[in-house]
Amino acid sequence: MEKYISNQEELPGTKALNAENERKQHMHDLREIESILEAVLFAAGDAVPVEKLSEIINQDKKTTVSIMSNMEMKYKNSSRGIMLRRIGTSYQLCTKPEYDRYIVQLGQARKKQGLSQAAYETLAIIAYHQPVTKAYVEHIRGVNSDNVIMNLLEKNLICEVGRQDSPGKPKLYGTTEEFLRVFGFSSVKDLPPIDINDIQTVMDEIPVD
Amino acid sequence: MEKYISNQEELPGTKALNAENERKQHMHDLREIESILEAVLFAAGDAVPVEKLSEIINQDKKTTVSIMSNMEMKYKNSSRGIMLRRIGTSYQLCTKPEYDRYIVQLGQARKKQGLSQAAYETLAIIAYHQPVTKAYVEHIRGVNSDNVIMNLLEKNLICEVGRQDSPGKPKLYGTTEEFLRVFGFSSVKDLPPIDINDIQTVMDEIPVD
Amino acid sequence: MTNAPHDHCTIRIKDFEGPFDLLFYLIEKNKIDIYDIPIVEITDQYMDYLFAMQEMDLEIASEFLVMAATLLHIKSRMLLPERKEQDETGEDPREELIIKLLEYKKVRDFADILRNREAEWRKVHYKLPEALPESAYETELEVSPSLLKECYQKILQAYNDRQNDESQKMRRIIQHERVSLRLKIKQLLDMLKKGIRLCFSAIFNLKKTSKLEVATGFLAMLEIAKSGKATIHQEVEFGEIYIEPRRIARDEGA
Repeated sequence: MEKYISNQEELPGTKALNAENERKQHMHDLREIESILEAVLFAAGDAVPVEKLSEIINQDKKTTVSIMSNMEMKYKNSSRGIMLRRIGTSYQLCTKPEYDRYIVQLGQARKKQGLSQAAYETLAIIAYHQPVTKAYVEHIRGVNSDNVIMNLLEKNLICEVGRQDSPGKPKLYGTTEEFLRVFGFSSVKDLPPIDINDIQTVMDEIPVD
Repeated sequence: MEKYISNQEELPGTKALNAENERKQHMHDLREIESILEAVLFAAGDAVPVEKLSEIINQDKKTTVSIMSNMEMKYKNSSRGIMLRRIGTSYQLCTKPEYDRYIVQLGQARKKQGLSQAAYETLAIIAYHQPVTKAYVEHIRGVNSDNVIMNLLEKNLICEVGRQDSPGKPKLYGTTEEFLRVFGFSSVKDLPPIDINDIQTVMDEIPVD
Repeated sequence: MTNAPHDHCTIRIKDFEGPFDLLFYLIEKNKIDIYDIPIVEITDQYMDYLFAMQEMDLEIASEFLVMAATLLHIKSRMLLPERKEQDETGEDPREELIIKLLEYKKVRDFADILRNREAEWRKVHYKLPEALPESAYETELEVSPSLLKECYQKILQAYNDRQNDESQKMRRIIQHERVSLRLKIKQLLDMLKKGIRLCFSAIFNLKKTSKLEVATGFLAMLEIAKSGKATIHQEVEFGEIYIEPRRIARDEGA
């Protein structure tokens, strides 16, 4: 086995050809051994002592160690999601640390959640008229909107953008970037157009006589 | 993303250089995605639904499937000890069967039992004719199949898939993903074909004398 | 082992999955062409097994007895003299049995394939899942931009309807409270004569006066503005309304 790693010398004449064939054969065998080791370590899951590995591939311990070191490098340098770890005199396959953030998503069940009618209404009023006060929202909706505004704040769809310069200095709300992301708008200018003058018209129509 | 797979066209002039760079970037991204997928599948151990994978790599399902098919080929053709299996609409990493004799030397291989003749027969009927009722299974086998069906349900090789719209609304059974996994199928479409016309032919062939 | 005629009696009936299984055993043992079953021979052998079972005091499953009856029935039909007539219709008493046997054979063949595949795929090993942290549900919002607009239009409509409804009520009020409106206009004009800017909310406060009075006051204010005796300012929507005598604003500007 050690020849696989060290046999680099050139032999003269016909011997060279034999040596070349032999080397190719060795390379093939080495790759086969690496495949065996990968399969064994994968199935084991846990760390496997080098003694056990050398027994399985029928090589001495020193050779096994050098094969393992070679494999360690290969995993490291190639675009693989897993790598080989030496732990004391054992070896274990594990995932590369940089992919941890993807792996944690395995355990995450994403729950799709919709918005309530009240949330849509409130969000719409805030989106189209921002910045607005809670009083304005309630005026248009005709109902108390404490909870729904609280809820939208929690969902990070709206946020406080300042205070109105009027008695009580009520908070002003506007939509967030999260709102744009979730609804797929690039900016609030992307909101589907609506005839807002409707409200104004009503106010003007109040007859005096 | 799909460009990774199909982008092979050459563009003239400077565009060609950009295209080449872009292609290289895509190739790099693709290899990174493959690494992520390997890490995720390794950590999962179990089969992971394609929806989950596409969610993790943030690609649509179709793109994910084509990436997975590409990976499946890569594992198959390279000197690796592990391979990628498609089981229904899920993917799972497993060792290549040819390394079984090395893995058993770990001495930890979980003891696996074969199934009874009754179980194989019942599975055969359900696999080919699904969804089927117990009565149909019994009609073909010529024998009561209560216990064997119970047993297959326990082993999660079959499951109830609904009820037949006939008097008594009998349960209908079909095979599970576990069935595909145990018998090495990617989908029920992979079942070796049986000549349905056999019976017809036979009827014509029955000698009258 | 000898080939003694009753050697097969040593086989326990439980070794067979069912009557078809037993029949297949007999067909294979006798190297019989399944398409041309010598029904007399097969029936006799089948019955031998059942008798042997009886002698051994083993319980025989009902399916085996049903098959025995079927075989005996076919046998009798095959032996009947009127069989010649049936020949003309092309009917073979064995037909149904043969079809069922072939159907069952297909199942057995596939069962063999399954057994082999299972043995082959048992060589494949899986890895136990890593212990992943139980992460909390990540909720993902599923929203509809068109619903946003739709809801908005509905709420605007509802608002308008409400306003119109109120203005209808207002009309009725006005008809009843004509005098009251005039009175309010007079009161307001009196206050404005003092030349000071008035806050609408200070004069007509819902906490102090009735809704009706506030509404009438609002209308009185609009009436005064319309007549050009005062100007109304409101800096923000739904903010405070200021009423100023026109005289001051204009006179100073002129």
